[in-house]
Amino acid sequence: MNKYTVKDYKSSAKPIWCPGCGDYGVLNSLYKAFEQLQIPPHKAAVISGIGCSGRLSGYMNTYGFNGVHGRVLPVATGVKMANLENTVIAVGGDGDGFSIGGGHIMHAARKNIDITYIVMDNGIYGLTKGQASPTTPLGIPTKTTYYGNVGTTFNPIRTLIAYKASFVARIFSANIKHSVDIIAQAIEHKGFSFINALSPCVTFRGKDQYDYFRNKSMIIPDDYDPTDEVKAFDYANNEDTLELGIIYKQNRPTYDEVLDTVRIKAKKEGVPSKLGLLHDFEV
Amino acid sequence: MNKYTVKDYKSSAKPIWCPGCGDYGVLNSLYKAFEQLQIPPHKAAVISGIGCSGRLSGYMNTYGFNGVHGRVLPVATGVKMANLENTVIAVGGDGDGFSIGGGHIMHAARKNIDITYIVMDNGIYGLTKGQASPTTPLGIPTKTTYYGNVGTTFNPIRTLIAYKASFVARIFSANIKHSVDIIAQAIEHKGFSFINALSPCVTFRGKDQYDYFRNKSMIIPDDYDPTDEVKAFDYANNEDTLELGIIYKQNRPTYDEVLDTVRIKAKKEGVPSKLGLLHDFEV
Amino acid sequence: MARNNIVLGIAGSGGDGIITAGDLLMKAASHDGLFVFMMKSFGPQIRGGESSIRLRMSENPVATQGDKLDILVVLNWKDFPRFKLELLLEDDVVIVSDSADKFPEEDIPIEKSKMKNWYKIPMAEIAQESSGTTQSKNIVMLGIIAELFNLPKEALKEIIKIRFAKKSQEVIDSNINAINAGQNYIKNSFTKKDSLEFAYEKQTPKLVMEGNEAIAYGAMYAGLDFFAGYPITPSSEIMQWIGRFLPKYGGTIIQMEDEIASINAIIGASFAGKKSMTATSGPGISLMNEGLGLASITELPIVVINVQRGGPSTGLPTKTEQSDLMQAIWGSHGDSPKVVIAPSDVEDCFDSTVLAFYIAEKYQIPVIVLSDGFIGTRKESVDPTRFKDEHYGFKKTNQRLTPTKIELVDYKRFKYSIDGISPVSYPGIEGGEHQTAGIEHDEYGRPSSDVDVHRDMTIKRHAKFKAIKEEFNFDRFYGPDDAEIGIVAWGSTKGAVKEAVMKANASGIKVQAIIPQIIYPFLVKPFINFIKTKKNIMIVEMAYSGPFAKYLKGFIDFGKYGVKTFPYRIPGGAPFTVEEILNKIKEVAKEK
Amino acid sequence: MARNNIVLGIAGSGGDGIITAGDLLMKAASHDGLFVFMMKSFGPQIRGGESSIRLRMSENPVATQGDKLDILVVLNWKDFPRFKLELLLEDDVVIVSDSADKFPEEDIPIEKSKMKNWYKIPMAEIAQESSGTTQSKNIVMLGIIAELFNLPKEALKEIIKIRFAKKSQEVIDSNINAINAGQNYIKNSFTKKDSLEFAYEKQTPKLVMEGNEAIAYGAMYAGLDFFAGYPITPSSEIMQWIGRFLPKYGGTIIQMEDEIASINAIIGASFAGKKSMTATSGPGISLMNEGLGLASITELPIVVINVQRGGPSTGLPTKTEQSDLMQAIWGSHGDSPKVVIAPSDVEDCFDSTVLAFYIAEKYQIPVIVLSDGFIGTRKESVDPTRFKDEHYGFKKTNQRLTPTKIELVDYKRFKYSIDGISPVSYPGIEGGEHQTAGIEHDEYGRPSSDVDVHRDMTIKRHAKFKAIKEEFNFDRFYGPDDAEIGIVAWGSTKGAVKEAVMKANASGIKVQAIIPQIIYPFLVKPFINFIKTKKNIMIVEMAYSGPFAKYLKGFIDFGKYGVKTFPYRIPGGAPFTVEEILNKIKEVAKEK
Ligand SMILES: Cc1ncc(C[n+]2csc(CCOP(=O)(O)OP(=O)(O)O)c2C)c(N)n1
Ligand SMILES: Cc1ncc(C[n+]2csc(CCOP(=O)(O)OP(=O)(O)O)c2C)c(N)n1
Ligand code: SF4
Ligand code: SF4
Ligand SMILES: [Mg+2]
Ligand SMILES: [Mg+2]
Repeated sequence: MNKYTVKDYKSSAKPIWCPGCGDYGVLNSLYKAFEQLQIPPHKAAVISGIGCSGRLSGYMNTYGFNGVHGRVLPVATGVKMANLENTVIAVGGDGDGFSIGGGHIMHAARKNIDITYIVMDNGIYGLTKGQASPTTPLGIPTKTTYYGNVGTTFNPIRTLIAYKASFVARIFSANIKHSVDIIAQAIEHKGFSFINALSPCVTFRGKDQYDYFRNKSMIIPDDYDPTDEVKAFDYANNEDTLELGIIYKQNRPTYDEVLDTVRIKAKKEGVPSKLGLLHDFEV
Repeated sequence: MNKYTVKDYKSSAKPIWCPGCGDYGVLNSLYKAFEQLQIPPHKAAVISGIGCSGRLSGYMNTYGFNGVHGRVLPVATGVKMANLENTVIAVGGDGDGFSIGGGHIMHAARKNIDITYIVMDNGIYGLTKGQASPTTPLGIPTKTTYYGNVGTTFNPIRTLIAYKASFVARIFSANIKHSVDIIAQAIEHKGFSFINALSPCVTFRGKDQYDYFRNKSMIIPDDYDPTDEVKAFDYANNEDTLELGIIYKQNRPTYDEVLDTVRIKAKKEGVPSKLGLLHDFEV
Repeated sequence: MARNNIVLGIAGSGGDGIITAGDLLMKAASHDGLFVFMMKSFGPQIRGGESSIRLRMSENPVATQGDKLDILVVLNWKDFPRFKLELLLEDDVVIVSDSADKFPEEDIPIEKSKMKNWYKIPMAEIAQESSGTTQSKNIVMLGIIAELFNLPKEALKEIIKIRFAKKSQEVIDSNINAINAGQNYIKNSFTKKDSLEFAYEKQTPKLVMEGNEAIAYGAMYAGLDFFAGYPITPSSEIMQWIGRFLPKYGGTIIQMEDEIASINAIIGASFAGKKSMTATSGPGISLMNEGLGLASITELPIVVINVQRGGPSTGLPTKTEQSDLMQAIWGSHGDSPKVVIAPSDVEDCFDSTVLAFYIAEKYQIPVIVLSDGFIGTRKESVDPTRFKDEHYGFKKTNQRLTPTKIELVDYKRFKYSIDGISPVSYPGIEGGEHQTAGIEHDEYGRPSSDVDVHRDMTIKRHAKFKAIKEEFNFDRFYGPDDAEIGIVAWGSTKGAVKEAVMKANASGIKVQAIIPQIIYPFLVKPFINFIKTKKNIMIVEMAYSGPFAKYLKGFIDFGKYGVKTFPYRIPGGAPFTVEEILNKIKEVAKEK
Repeated sequence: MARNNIVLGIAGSGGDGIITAGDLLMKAASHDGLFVFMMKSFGPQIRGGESSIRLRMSENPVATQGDKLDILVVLNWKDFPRFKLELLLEDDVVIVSDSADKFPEEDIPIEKSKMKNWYKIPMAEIAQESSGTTQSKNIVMLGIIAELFNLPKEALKEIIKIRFAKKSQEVIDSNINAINAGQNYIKNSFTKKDSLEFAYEKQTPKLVMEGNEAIAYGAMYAGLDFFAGYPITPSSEIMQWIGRFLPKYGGTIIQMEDEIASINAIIGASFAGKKSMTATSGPGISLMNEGLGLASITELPIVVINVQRGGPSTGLPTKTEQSDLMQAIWGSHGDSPKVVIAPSDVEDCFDSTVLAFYIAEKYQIPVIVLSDGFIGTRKESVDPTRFKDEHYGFKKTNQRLTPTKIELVDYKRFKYSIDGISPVSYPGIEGGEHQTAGIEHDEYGRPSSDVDVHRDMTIKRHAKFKAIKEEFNFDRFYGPDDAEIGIVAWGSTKGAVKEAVMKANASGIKVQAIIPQIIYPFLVKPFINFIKTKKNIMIVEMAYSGPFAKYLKGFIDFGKYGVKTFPYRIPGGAPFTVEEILNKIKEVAKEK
């Protein structure tokens, strides 16, 4: 019998997303993935950015940290590296992650920090009421692009593969069953796991966005081999289809594992008492 | 006969890089590329970041802007978009560009801002005297990684391809002839051109770095087709060889071209006098 | 009781169409030439959730939102409590609510004594009957209150026609029907018990603006070429307005990836010779501090708008506060001179922005315009004649000093000068090639770590302050010169201070207020003239730690002039009321 | 003339091995138990370029670098002019130079009168002869001056043995040969004309630290668990030292991609229950302002070191200034309380860092330690007994307040309390799950945009200041209590102020100085006790715009106490000399 059930992961706060918002699906999938993995609520920390998506951490009855816009990965890195026993989930939006926070992903990825990062991607700034994001399609008008969006759309999956992220996946918030499975695998993966969650904004991208995602997405066939980065890069061109599932996966040492080798080396050179460190200042 | 020769591009300041520093080669190549393209010095702006590499702008007798650490691309974007007549070159180091400035590249690239960005990559922080950078190889000790560098090395070429940069190339500072050619092509390219310049730091990476680059690099054969992004991604794995030349190239509208279509649309809806804009506030 | 000045509040949930209703009524009032002052307030939800508007309408100009409501309309009682500090009620308030909406006795923070005039009207029912849906409840409500209190009835219908002109005739008709249904209900089957009645003379229609729009318009008026920014509440409307209109004039607007990129982009554009600006709020400024220092040392003109919100950190994104003052002045490391200007109302947003460009371009210095959420997002009537070129033309046409031919021989970009201003070239000017740098540099712009170069350059950069102090003077005083009580306030507190000062003087307490527009550099001399005539000075600000008071004291030794100071500082959230300030004035008046 | 206190300067180009020479001599002096004070100065080149060291050696503790050089050694005249403001000369200075180095008459800023004692010695030649290469010129030079002025000769050889122990015996021998060659030259073929002679008693060897090292060591002593940072001059040594030693104790150090990431990472680690710190300089703080606000509102303890350099922007990376004071206090938007502590010398870097952790952890507040390039990179003798646990133990062992079992029932992370401190849980504590947020929040940590919640929380966060002011007192006074002239200074100006005060009092001018260690919150009460006894107060700082003076005046109405203030503010670059301050004291002493 399960010790923890979904309700143990629900905080007392009631979500205030718009009715129909995709983020509900992501939240529910996360609850279920936690249940599936039986993660003790007090040993989990959900770190969030600013955006509608960033509200998610407040709905989890775990430790939660709702930081500033775009800095979810540095905070999550600190939380994880401070205590490896905690399961650390980072969540945020496409603006939070790919625009203002864009500079942090490559480093969390290449360092292979053992956290799971879920970007709720709706191709718009929801919380600030409808401005363009890096994943807003070309040409569509938004509050900041009155005459149509300019700037080629960012491809998160390809980018994360180029960054050498060790787990790169995509889910669609409306497909809870599949999402639960992928999120659970991401959490179990040792290393940096990235999930691009297609999560519609019904208010600023319209209900059509559901149809768009539904029509374009497809679940990755079982025989797909996610370990070849060139094939994965090819696969994730975003133009024909949006593949759902694990697009790329690799096993390599996590940052904490590498740091442990550093600690061992350091200790080999001797471990004085703190007062003994003063020897370093003798002439 | 050329109107401008190399000496017209040289400022009165004498470079103060260490003897043997790779950046001399990049500077000389840039002088020659300017000469080749006969760019009027007063119509060129060289924008630089902070680092030994960032000193380069001071040695050019063009307009020069030596800004703050990591922000060379936003400044260059402003300079270019403010006046399309100027040739805008952005230069900096691997720390400046890939670490603190890492969040800006993807946006300059996807927007296809018509500038040339040269990263003098020595896999170390030169100016601050020898700390690890994102391109420092794993395991080697630096000032901040006393027991050996941790964190997988960043792959700039693959990343830029994933960002949809429209011109992605690599040069080696010691090969001036080849570098001049590539830099000239990058400047002529309409859109965002990225050049990763292998530029040894003899002081903090040792003279061996020349040998390393020399042994590992090879000039891309003539029959290579740089227009296929998947092939280019495959090609640029950085492990076997460091290919010198244009690895990926694509023609697509520049940001200014797209903005022009925006301006046309806007004008179609009417162009009142500035006082006439007050109509917007009538009830 | 006929009144020519009335304050109305409407509360309900987002879905109730409160904002639309408030907007229509505000426009109708403006159409009839009334002065309006409207604030909106929202809960954190994007959709649904609680929302409210408060609208003051008057025959005469008004400086504040009005402390308390004469009329409270509630479409959904459960949303009201969230606004209890924002919607205070007059003792004789008239309450209008939907009779279908249950009143949750316990939780409603209204004293019984204020519930004497309470009309429960079947709004939803009337809507359902007249249009077949309760959706039009908000419009029906407008008809009801218009009839009840003689609000601009005909104008409402006019406005509906204009507003929905682009939609179908059907839409127009059904809305007008809803108004009529509301009006008819009152005319036919209702006995008015209260005596409140709005009475006014029609005047020529007024313009209505939000502070953010006034800033955007001011920037374009001042010749803005280049805008780069990143959205943030409550400043986003500036970028959005500019995004719509600047491209018409060939200007450039770019949404950057963040605020760091935004400020660096406008510095780049300014280096290329263009008038450049960005707009943000506190969190964005915190990220721009490095860039502000860069603009300061490279002596490049930029205008940075900060529409302040409650802090610290993400804080209170939709609510106002004045807690970024010191940051504006000192937020960047090093001795990095910049100018800080504070608008005090919507018209002043325009004025301050034009002034900001003038100072930035003339003195080659970054200028921060410190607005706030209160001014930025409220709607206010503005006087169209304010925008005439006579008033602003001189500021608009003023250009950067560029080098003469002779100066281009051996051109020194950072040439020492008495006022700190050196001619500046930009790419395209032959012979003007130079390097500019965030690192300390000599007159040519070449990096230098010499101690004496740094000393001289620091002094040069600060010399601009002296020149600015000579060019400008304080010009906003309210109340008699011979008052012994003084008030110093800044920015959006002006409205409440001004009304409080008028009331105090009317009641026999002599008070004079001064509201600086240029905050930094501090215009010490005129300020000393002010305090010399005073005994007790109140320093009013909406920031708990009292930065404005500390700032002033840093420049003025009040004790030396025998003046006692009375800081009045509260955390932000809701704007000051006139009464709060009046009470404090009365307290101070009792001091010897 | 036997002296037990001597100031020596060496200038030359980087390739000359000046730094090595200075270092060896400093170590030799420490070995003999002398007190040392050493500064290095570089040009902008990484290699080659000009460099200099100045070394003061004394039998007694010293507080400054010594205004002027008793001995100037020049290995390369063309590099000397760059240091003209940094290497001032005594009237009877003894100059030693290489006779092979041409003296470029015109450009050398030394008055003829100071060239009376000038020895031109064939250093390169001696080196070449004794070792077959001129490379060892710097070591030969050490032998020469050691013999000439009786500097620690034997100790020099000892130190060479220690220093090169890991290299070959050959290296040791050749260096000792070079020393001998230098000594022999003086002994055998030289007539000393000057009378300068260093004379001292040997004492037990001293420890020598740079301020940056003292901070790093202090942090580890205080129990640092987690460091995240990004390199920047002049703070990088802190991270580098910690990177070498922290892993021995299982701690974590991460080089992040930038300063924004660094501060957010330490906030994350603090949230996870660890003692966390970062270190940077001005440009980095400008980027950390948003994070500082986040730590303030989430009430998470972090320690942030700012080793100030000349500003604004990239400014003067290798030179000192005190121009980040106001930024430390006010740099983040919103009312975001944080604590600012300023070390005043190397030992104090240790002390301040330990104190910073104590305050951060106890009060759950970010603490900024404002050091500067002058303290950070100079080498100073420290007293090993300072580091005893009796002095610091209590601060070290103090922990954050975590919730009790009872408090975990209906746990309120941000529970209101009189001193603003609420028990804080962290991941791993069952029942302590909560959300913390940069957005305004209620006692549980749940987002709230209610005006009254914001007001209460703002007041709660500021309540910590009151508690801190009660816990601490000023404790650094120099000079007699009954002096009527006062000096207030902070940070690295202490040394010069202290020596000037001592000299002034010795010369009959009574002066007392106060040097606060906790800068913010400002300990008003003890400060008022200080100024009550004074008539004229000098406020000394190395920042042209006078932020410290403005800051003090913001809290203290000097006029009210009948006190006149005399700000003494200069741009940075070179540290204050004792003489500058003494002259200013004399001026003030003339004031009525
Ligand atoms: C430094 C800073 N800049 C800007 C903002 C304003 N802001 C809040 S959320 C947001 C973008 C939200 O978009 P996204 O990340 O896609 O999240 P969504 O709301 O769509 O889930 C912005 C620009 C901020 N809070 N802080
Ligand atoms: C905001 C900020 N952080 C840190 C620094 C310090 N800094 C100057 S250059 C540099 C890194 C230089 O490395 P790189 O970009 O690789 O250039 P290189 O010197 O190797 O050419 C650093 C960390 C700074 N100037 N500003
Ligand atoms: S605005 Fe969009 S993203 Fe935000 S809650 Fe509503 S639907 Fe979701
Ligand atoms: S330190 Fe390295 S990068 Fe810098 S100038 Fe010297 S060789 Fe070049
Ligand atoms: Mg989004
Ligand atoms: Mg480098």
